[in-house]
Amino acid sequence: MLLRHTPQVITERKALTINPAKTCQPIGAMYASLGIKGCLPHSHGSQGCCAYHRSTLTRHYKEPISAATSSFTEGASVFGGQANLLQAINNIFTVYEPEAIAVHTTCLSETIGDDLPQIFNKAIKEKKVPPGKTLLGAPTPSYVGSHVTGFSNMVKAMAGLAENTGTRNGKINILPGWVEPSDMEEIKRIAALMGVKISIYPDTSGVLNTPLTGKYNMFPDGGTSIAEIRDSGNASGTLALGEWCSADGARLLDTQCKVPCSILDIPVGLKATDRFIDALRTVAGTSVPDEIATERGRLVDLISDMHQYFYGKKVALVGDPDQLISMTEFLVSIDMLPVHIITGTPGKKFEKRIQEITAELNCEVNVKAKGDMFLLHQWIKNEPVDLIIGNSYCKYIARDEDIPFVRWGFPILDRQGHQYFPSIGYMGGLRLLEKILNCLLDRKERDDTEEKFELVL
Amino acid sequence: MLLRHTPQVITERKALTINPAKTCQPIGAMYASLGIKGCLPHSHGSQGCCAYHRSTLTRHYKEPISAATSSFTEGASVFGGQANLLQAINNIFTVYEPEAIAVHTTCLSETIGDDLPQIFNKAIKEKKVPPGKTLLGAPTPSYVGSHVTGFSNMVKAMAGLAENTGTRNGKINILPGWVEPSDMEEIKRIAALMGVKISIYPDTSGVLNTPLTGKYNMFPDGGTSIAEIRDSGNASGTLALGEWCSADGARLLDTQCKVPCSILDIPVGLKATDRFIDALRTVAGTSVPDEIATERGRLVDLISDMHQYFYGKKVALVGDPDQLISMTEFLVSIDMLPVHIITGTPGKKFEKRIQEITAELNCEVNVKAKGDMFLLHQWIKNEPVDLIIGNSYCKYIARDEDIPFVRWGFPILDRQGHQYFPSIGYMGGLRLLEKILNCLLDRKERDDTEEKFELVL
Amino acid sequence: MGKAQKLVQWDPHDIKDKLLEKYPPKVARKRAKQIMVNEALENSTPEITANVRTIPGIITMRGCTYAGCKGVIMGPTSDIVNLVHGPIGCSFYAWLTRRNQTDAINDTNANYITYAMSTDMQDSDIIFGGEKKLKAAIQEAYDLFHPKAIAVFATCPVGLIGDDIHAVAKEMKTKFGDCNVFAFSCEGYKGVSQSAGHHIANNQVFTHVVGDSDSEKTGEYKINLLGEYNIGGDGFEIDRILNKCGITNISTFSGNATYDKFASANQADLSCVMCHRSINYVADMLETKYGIPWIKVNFIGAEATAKSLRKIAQYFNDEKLTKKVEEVIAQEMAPVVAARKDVFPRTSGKTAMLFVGGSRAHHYQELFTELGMKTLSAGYEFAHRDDYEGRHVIPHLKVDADSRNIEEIEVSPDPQLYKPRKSEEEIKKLEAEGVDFKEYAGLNEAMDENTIVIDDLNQYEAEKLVELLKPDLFCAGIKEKFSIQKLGVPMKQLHSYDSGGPYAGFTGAINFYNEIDRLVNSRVWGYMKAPWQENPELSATYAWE
Amino acid sequence: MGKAQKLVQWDPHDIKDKLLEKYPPKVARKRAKQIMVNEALENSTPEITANVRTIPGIITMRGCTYAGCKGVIMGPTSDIVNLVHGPIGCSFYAWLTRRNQTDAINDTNANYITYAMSTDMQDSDIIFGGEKKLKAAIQEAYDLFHPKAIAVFATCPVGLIGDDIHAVAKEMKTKFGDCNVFAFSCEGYKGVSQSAGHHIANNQVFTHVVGDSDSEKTGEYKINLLGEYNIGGDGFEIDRILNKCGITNISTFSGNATYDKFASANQADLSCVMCHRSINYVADMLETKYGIPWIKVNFIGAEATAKSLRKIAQYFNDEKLTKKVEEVIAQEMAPVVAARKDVFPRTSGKTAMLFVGGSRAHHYQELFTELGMKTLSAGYEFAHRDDYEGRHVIPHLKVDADSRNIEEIEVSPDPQLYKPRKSEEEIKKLEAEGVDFKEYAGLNEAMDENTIVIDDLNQYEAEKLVELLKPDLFCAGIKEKFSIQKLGVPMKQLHSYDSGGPYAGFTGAINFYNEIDRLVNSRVWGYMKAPWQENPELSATYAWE
Repeated sequence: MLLRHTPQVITERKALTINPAKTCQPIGAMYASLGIKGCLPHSHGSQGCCAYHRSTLTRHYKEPISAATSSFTEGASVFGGQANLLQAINNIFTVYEPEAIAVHTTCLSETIGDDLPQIFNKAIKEKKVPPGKTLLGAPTPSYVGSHVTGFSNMVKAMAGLAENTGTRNGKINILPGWVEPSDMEEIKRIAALMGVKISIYPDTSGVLNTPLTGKYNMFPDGGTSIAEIRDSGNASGTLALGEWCSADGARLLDTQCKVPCSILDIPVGLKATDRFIDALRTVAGTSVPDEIATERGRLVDLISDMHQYFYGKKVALVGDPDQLISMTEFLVSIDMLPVHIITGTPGKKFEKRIQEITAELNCEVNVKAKGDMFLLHQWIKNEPVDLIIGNSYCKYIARDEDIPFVRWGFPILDRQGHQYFPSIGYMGGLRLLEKILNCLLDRKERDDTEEKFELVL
Repeated sequence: MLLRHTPQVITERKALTINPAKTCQPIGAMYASLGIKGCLPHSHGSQGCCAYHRSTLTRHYKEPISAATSSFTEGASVFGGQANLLQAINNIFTVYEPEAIAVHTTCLSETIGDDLPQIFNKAIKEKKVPPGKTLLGAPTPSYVGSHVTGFSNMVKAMAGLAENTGTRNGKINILPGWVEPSDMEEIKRIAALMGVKISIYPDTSGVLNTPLTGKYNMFPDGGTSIAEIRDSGNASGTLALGEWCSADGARLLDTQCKVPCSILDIPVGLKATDRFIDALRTVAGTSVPDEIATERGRLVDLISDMHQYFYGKKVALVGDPDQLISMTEFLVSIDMLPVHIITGTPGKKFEKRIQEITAELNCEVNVKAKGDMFLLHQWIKNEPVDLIIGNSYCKYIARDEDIPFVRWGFPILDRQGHQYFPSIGYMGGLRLLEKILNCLLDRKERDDTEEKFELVL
Repeated sequence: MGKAQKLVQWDPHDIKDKLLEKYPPKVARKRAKQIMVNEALENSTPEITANVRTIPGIITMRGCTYAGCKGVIMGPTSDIVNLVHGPIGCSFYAWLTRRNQTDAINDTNANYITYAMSTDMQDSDIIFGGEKKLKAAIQEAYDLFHPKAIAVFATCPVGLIGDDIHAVAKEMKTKFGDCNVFAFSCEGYKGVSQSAGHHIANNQVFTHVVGDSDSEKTGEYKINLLGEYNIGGDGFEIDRILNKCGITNISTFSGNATYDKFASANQADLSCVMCHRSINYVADMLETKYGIPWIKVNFIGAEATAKSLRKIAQYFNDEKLTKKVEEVIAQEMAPVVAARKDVFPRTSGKTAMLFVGGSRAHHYQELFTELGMKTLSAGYEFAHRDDYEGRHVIPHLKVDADSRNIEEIEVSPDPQLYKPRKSEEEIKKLEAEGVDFKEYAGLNEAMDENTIVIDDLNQYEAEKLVELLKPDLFCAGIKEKFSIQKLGVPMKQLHSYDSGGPYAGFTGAINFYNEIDRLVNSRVWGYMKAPWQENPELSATYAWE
Repeated sequence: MGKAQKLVQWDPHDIKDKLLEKYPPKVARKRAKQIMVNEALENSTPEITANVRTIPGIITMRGCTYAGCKGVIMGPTSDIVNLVHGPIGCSFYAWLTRRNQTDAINDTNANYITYAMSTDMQDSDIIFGGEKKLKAAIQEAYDLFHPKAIAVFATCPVGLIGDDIHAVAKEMKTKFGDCNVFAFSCEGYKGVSQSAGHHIANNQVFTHVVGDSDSEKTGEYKINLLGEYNIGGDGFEIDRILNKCGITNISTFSGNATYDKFASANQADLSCVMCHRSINYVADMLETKYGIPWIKVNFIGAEATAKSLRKIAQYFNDEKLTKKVEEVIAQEMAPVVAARKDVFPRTSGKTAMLFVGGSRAHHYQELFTELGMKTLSAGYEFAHRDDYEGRHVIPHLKVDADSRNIEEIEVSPDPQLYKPRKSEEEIKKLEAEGVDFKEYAGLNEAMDENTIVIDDLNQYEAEKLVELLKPDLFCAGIKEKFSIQKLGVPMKQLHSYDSGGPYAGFTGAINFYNEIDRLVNSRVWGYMKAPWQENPELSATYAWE
């Protein structure tokens, strides 16, 4: 029992978080920054933050994660980090030659009160920024929100680069939210199939799933170019996927560049993908090609074919709000019962959405924003489930409680595939169902008596 | 112990096959026929053959499998099946209105000596074949070869429809061999990316992975049209994937229509895919796009990232010759040790290929054509393995011997995904590695003591 | 397929006409006799044609004689080595594809169910004959397993090339001394359906095995359960109930069967027939040879189960048993009633169609009735007229060429073992009290007026039926499952139960209630249209936030 | 990267120049002092600059003080509740990300390693102060777990907003009575690397825990093992060997540590220092306060392990131990030699680079030597000059502003517990016999002439080094792993061992031999070019069959 000190009896905790279901803002900003072409993320704080974020992202992707840090010392912490950041900007442009540096703050620099725009101005004035190169920055205090907030803040900073030049570019902006590189690729594939020209950002495909060729590119070919991000101010509209990750950026595009927006759910599962495709078709004035309809129909087909194995199975979920909302809806749609749902990210709105989605279920549903995995485990002890879906940390609960477990979300530190195969869209739905099904059937076959062990399922 | 009567001591069997690693020709012919657009496969024999083949294919695909039968009675068995087949042809064209009927024989009609071309001629003469409709037929005696042979024979029958009209069509024929609908789709995707125009047949994509829409089409949109098959006689050349499944058809195209051919391995794994892509590029005089190079590099990357988990692991394999050859090569290329390899299909050539591929391994390799799964199990008892890769029947061995098991090949009766996700090409290689890795790591985590249970792998 | 689209009224004769309209005239004429509107015709029900040839080219649900013999009847036997003589396919396809559960797994009894054995005939065997190879294969199987019995099955080419499998079996049996070897001439082309295979299998088991046991079976109220194949554990559930009642099941034919159970069947005092089609003649033979009376029972459906238990008690006419049976019924029915109450509001008023087997299409109507569901249409895959119209038609059945070649065995009272269990008077008395011996009224009687009964339904008619009548549920086999579901109608397999079950007995009824609830109320059938298909118009002004 | 492309000759000074050429002048000047060509300079080796600030913007391998304190030193302690006071991230990232194995899992001892605990500071805490929340969190942890001890870790904002964590700890300790509560001012911005965190952690453990045990530890030849963190089970392997030799390990700092083991460290008779960097000052303090001498040991490498065991035996100077140690070495070395013989032909002549930690870049060269591999370049991530040049430079080290703010604690002989284990004379005698007390000669001495030693190597230099010197293997940490591998060079993590290990001791040596064999001989590095990249020309006439 690896978590044997977790008691079944739940007592209220007001001050102590145990086994968090979130992390801090800067890693989200770093991940988002990696989706800008030729951009080096920069962490304005102690070097440990940057080291931790790089390590976590590296373990998740098994890919090099380049990012720099202001390497605060005690002196910088007292006198402010301006000197460090100016020096960093100079060093970075000289040594690594990125197209852009995306700076995010930390609890340290935020507590001190470092003012990024002011420092950026100084850097430009001091000619530390070569012509044509870009600085962007997002305030990402670790003590507010979560990694999701940090991602959102950096997306907003990107949107802040957008300019409305007065000529519409005929494109739709898509802010994909915090999804995998494979998911971003899938969005591009879907849009291409539908004949819709899009600008998508951030876009980590081609950045965090690069080939092994014997060559190392600190700045791989992937990512959205700064030029394209600037041009997003000329788009016909923005589809923001995920209220938590993408809405702020989309709204800024609206207020700043008069690009109207719609906030949709992340297209995980049948219904959320339906809404995404329908929105894309509608805003672009196009029709949905047979290929997509076929993929949809295959997903529906698999649901029907394997329904008996999904039906009525109880699921515990942990993850980030945007993802959880769509996943919960997906599970409900296939007659599974998501009964425990935890995110570490604060927000009562999340609990409300989940309650709406699960309202029709004939069972009690526990949901908590600003919860932790200690509580999730306690819930499971009180009401066991047939399946856990969440990040790699869930495996400790899964092992202790002997519950089947599908890895999904962030971080996945011990399995491969998320970089390469999408879990959004209809194809992603098929992949998720394949995984869930494998997991449930493997367990069934493990537990079946020999009398009941079956060839055909 | 579900197979508790299997002794470890191996005694030679000359007459008794136990737990076969093959089935009979007609099902292969039926599967191939389903890859012709608008074609109804027809089994010329007892109705039980057809029922069994349809059931097996249905369980594998969870899709309707339409096929008709001559429903021999004792009388037909004595006096010949001509009357039954003529009646069947008339009924089929009247009731189901297919574009073509692809007739394969059975042990019964072959033993009697029914002559398909003669019966076809009679059917045409008696106007039982509506204008524009096609009859094709393949002799598939169940007592020769295996299901693989039957597939090959039906492909050859298709090739037999080809005509050289004197004008080259600028296309490359690809005979994909017995692969999944998803694999055929993947070949089309790859060819499209490379800008190579191909005719591929059979093509079961869009036939055996159809959407659920509330409409049932006995003849779905997929499959290669009869017109395209006929036109394959005008192609620049043929790439035949798999000696066992595709070579005969390709050689017929050569002798009959002067379309030259190359016989390649099925592109499972890195090296076989390399050869396929290189051949495609060379014959079509085109270059390989970055997208494919990237997919390749991702596969190499995953191999390098996870090499420690593959390295030195012993594998037992069962399947069909073409697939096993490429899979064995793939496993060797990632430093795994395929030590037991069985196919039920006869052919010493197979054993020789496997011996060549595994020659550099530092361990004994058991290989047998015309083997069975009883022998495979005995081999495993004598030299245990870390992984079994094969069809669903392997799960009985896997359970008894407590060995991790990846489902691959035909038939897969208890899991989903093979219809939708390719296991050929570089993307297919990624999928196979993901599956192997999941399987090995799940086992590691099951068996690790709590002290050794790790977050990061 | 939404409720709104449903046909409210339909005339069954119109439906029948629509099913036939596309056929060539000859086919239409033949099928017309196999499609019957269930209606009163001046004191009789209409005659249906059944157990006739499948029409070449018409996609049928049926399998072959070999499937009926090896797959259905002998498949569930755990300690008999079943060796298929033929090309590899026949053995491969029958390998673990029926859900024959056995409790021999952890037993001292052997369990060969997981093994597929074949002579894997090659072309040389076809040319030069396969007897030598068959002999060698039997020897190899004997050497490897030392089984109590080896059963040999002929596949299509065997009969044609003239291998004498019975001679080989006899020779090897004599050679071994401690292993019964017998063979089945169940070539796939014989008969018109699996039914012929059942007959061939049962005859050989009766000839070579029944009565062969040395041990005397003790226990009260000894019965045989005939025609129950333990799919999904049905037999386990029935045994559980019988056991609880104190009734001793000597031998099930052939669910969870062993050699010794078959061999002891002559020691029972009553034969209870589940699947009338596949085995009623065995019940007759047991009576003729050993003096064991038989009754028709049905353990599908909770009410039917209770009724069958009471019938058995009535037969044994023992207060202890009667009391125990009533106790068990009372105890078991409580959760059944509760489960039914739960699902009933969601299932009642729904409609079903059943086309399967030789009994299930009848038996399962019990369960649908308990769920408040109406069966619109039903029929069998391989039944005979008596299964539709009742046993009274048996004397009038025509024996055609296809039936004639299926061996009928002559049975007479066994000089040693024949012992009538009841006197003529006792039988008469029981009959007067309502115990119907040797009686089966058939499917038609159980169905409502103006429902449609169809024999040997085919793929084309199935699709038409669904399109026209839009049932909420369709029941058939694996080959039918997905074409029906593509139409948006859930399809329940009543051969394999879709890996579910047991559905027999009391626990089985609860399982079935829940399963049908799941099927007819699944959300998935509402997803067939994408939003852009439901509202294809483009909004000219998309409502941006 | 094929052999053919390898540079055969290179001048280390040229390499150094190339590493520096792209830097801005100020950076180049600083880095020049941290990149050292290992060469004799008139009876001395050149001085290297180390333990200095990381350059902002230059992508470093280093982590922060918190990481060194919470992650490295306190991470492996199983029965101390480690509570992080700060925003959630710091706790999250240190949650199970080091491979701190513990055998407390099935023990009566508590195991909190799988729990990440944090006050999850919010903006209101930053504004109004976090002491109240910290207090409440400590109370909640106490109520939930009733641990022996609670350790509180400060993260960056805590120092800035002025929370007095030590006062809170003291207050709660007093309140509980049965739970030691203490705190670490290990804010991430302190010091220049993890090293400062080690120091802060060790000082507090020394102050609050060591000497606090009530129980007397028995056993022969009692030692402490300092600076061993049980990554991948290294500590388990070392304990296995010590145990086999009859040596009693009182306390490992801090691999597989428990509160009581720390508390009993004063009862050992010898301190053995593995990782000099992270803990040498603790060894000094143990000597000063309790009279326990210390020696440097190294259990990485089979030969080094044997040597270390002999050193310990020599110290205790007891024939029984000496004999046992030799027996154990003889027994354990046999399979090691066999394993080495197997892999040697495939590894010898290969080259490696090591940039990691504060000792491993030195220790692991032992293993590479055993494999016949040459280390071309090496360096530390967070070492001080003495770790490179040897302890003789310690008196000459400059204390800069960053080091000054790391608390140094004053230690004097304990009035009760101080007891010199050896007399001055005994020490002298042992020294004369070759036992070097308090001695560490550093990395540079262990490396060949003209190799390149680099402190605080960064991403840019790493890539350059690999491009220029084309080693067969590179060793560093997770952040470095994949950029190196993209270059086609296998990269072995020497922090986490890539989930492998143990690599310490004898079994560990065998594991390492096999692992390096795998890495430098893997087929995958030959796959980087596709055939069409290797032969890009199109054959005009494709050879059809």
